[in-house]
Amino acid sequence: MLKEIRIHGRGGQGSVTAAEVLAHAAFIEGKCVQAFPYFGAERRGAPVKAFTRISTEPLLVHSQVYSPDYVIVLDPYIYKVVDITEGLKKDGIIVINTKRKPEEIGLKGWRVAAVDATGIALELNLLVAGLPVVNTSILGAFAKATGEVKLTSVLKAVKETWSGGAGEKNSRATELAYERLKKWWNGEI
Amino acid sequence: MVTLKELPREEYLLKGHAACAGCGPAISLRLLFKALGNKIILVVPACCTTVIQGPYPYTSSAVPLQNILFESTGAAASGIVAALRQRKIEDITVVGWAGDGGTVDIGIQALSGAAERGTNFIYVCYDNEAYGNTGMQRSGATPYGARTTTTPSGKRERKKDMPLIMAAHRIPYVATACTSYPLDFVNKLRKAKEIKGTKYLHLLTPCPTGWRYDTSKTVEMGRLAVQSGLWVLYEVENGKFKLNPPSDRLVDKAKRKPVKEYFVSQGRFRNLAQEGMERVQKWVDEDWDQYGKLASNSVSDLALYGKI
Amino acid sequence: MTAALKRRKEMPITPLSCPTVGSMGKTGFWRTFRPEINHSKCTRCTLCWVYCPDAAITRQEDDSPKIDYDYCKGCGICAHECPVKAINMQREEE
Amino acid sequence: MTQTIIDTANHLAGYAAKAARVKVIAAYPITPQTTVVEKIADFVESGEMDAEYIRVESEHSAMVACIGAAAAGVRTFTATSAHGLALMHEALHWASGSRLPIVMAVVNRAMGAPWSIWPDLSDSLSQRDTGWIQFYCADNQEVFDTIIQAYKLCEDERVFLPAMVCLEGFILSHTYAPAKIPDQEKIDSFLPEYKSGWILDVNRPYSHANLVAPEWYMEFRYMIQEAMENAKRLIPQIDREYGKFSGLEYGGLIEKYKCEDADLIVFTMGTMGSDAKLAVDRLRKEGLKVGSARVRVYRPFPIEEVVKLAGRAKMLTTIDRHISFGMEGFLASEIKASLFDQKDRPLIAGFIAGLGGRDVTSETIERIVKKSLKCMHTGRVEKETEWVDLRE
Repeated sequence: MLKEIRIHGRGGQGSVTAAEVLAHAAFIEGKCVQAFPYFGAERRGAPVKAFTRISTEPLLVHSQVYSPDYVIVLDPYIYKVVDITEGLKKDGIIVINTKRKPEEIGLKGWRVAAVDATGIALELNLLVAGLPVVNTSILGAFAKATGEVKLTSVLKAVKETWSGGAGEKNSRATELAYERLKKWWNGEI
Repeated sequence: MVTLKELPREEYLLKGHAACAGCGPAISLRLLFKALGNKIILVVPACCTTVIQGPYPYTSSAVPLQNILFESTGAAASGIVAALRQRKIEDITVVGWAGDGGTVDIGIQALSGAAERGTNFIYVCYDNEAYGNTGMQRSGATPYGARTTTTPSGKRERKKDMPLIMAAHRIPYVATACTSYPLDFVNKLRKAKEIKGTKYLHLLTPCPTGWRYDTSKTVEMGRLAVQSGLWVLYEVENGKFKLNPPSDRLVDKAKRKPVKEYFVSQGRFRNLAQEGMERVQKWVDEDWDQYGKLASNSVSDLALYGKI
Repeated sequence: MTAALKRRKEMPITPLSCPTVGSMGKTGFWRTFRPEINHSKCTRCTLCWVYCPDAAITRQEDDSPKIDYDYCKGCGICAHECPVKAINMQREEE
Repeated sequence: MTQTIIDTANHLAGYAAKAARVKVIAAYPITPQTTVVEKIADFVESGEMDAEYIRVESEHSAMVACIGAAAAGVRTFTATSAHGLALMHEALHWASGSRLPIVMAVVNRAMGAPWSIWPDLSDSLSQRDTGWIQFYCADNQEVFDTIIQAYKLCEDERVFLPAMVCLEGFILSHTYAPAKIPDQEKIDSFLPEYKSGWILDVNRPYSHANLVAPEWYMEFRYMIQEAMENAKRLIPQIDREYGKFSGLEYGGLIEKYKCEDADLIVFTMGTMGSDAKLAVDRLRKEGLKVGSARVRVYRPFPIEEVVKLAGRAKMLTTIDRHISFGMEGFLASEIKASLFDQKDRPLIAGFIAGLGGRDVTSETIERIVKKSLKCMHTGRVEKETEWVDLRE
């Protein structure tokens, strides 16, 4: 079993860290993992991509991810500039940080799981250099939307990445996102 | 002295470039083009501007720009200047635009060679006090106590005094400048353009990403550096030292803001202890005794530097 | 925004890049906060125009500033430096 | 009218830069290249050359100053040796990547440590992957002629690449010998005004060589390979065209000597190719059918010509004045690679000789050939690579 995840974000939102923490969580569950950024001219605010691979067999592949099983979108506007569904498998799931409905952001017909991660970050005053931290909360949403990793593994990975207060706050954000996630397919809403 | 309204409206650094939000060097590059116009050839080594101009097939520079190797700004400029002279072209100004690492560290040899040969060009070092393009590693121009990714607990050495090193080359014009004093920078560039030989400008360009302050405060940081006396605006013209406003009013210690005010406003100095700040304050005060003497003509020229 | 995939024959022999507005695309999308100018307070001193790192503020005929939101990165320098506080920053809503 | 002078190969390189109407020279002194730049300094100061000589502070800056000058629209020249060339390595890549037709004389000298000022080819051959065309000369005349030919080649729009003209230190650089300097008018008609593929121009303000993403980069590299293939086709034509008025030709890519019916061909580069002719003549007198093939152009490597030559021979011998540590001489490697697809390949015996200026006489070459002939008869080469006259 191989699952490939592409993460979209903007420089400074922690897309690469999200990929790493997600890999860490899957590793805790005994999976073979890989996480890597797509290197370009990263600038705070500019669109960036990062990838995670989770597999039951050792990972020998080193190329880019072209047909992801899941897409994680940290930024509510990035759909305006980047095709976040590029290559996504038919039944793939998009886990997106937004307050809007899928059809309002051009995602009609896709299996979309949404949560207002930015809102959670502001609620918890979880900011870094003025930017709301959304990468850990979105992983909680991912756990619930896809079931690829358990919430407990994500929380453990978060705690092992950030100690003390930061660890607490980020874990709280992960839990809130897990609870507030809305699945917009098979008529759940 | 040029006024704000006299600055031309043309923009030769085109919007939509890749600088971080609040980028000091981007402000100053815009002003360089306003000062010198577009009859220039810009020579750019590896530095933030390498990326700021954007990737092929586009560039946000509307003047011809020669990207070149990290240590070679001075050498490339020498070649271009020689070629233009051989082609009898006199109305093009060759300008080196390099970061602090590319100037005080890896590029110092080529710059020193070009200066010693009297190459007729303007060299501007835009100094954000670390290797910004690779994510803020320490350079020779990083100030004492500043955190970078290669000096996590703060740099232990003082900032290399590049302008004085260049003045020791007896080149006709050396000046310091700062993003926060745009008209001073424009005037110095226009003065430099009229002088034959090597002209060196060392320009302090605050950098929110590297210095860790809010992007809106770039101009404020530059002002604070000057008002605290940490950064001194001056010119050395044919060996003659002269302080520029507002630095000319800061010889009196009482007029200078305490350096602490500068340090506490930037994340990169977060772990600079009180004792470290006091040490820097002492250095600044000692330096200013020298500047005071130089400015008051009691030492008419830089001690090491006879009249050309 | 990448150019249509050119054939090799149409490429220069060595990378020669053409001056272009938006070499990094519409960078206005990078911002989280957006500057709004209150023209009644603005004294047309052009400081915001001088200090904009992105040349996203145009100095119009009458010297009044106009922000191009396609490219403004929302750094906030204009708002911070405006002597009469005629520019304030608002969070970009969805 | 043609003028004959007697001078060192280094000075002839200076004469060639003058004849080519070079406009900017940037160079730094290094034994044994120094007298090239001294000669040019005389020409410039005396006004014989209407040019500018930038006395740079290092070889790295020498190459970058040439890049700047070529990018700003003039013909440039430089010269260096050994560690000077090694210091230029980064800039060599930048020059070829910029497709600038810079011509450089490389006065071959051994690499350190330890210091050695004497000739071998390890300095220039270490730069074979930098996208520079590489000529190797066997005598003073060829140094002059090849520099002029190199400008014609490099400024051809099908090429637009820089070129090294290599001459062995002391054996050529400091050796006086007569050489003909063709008519300046003839050289001027052979070599028109400087032309390059692009130029820094305020009226067409391009940025040159900014960041190129993976989606474009390979195409630019392929164009350099295409240019090398074009150069391989053009070099023999240019050699013939130059020969029409100079009266001398060098065989284009490989100078063949008595190879038509040779059972064994000895491959060399540089001055060894000249002494090999003496060895071949003596061996022919003993009734041994041997020939000499001097590889004049190492990049682009003349694969097709090697295949043609080897088609008739039973045995090839290569003498490398160079060693790629952990493998063999570069000439041997390239020849073996060229012949790999040939069905009945000749045997190949590789020899390393003359490193660090050790003399390689025609007698030495004779011994090498005789040893190879034994292998030809037994049909087996015991040692792939043999170091000649090595202390036990």
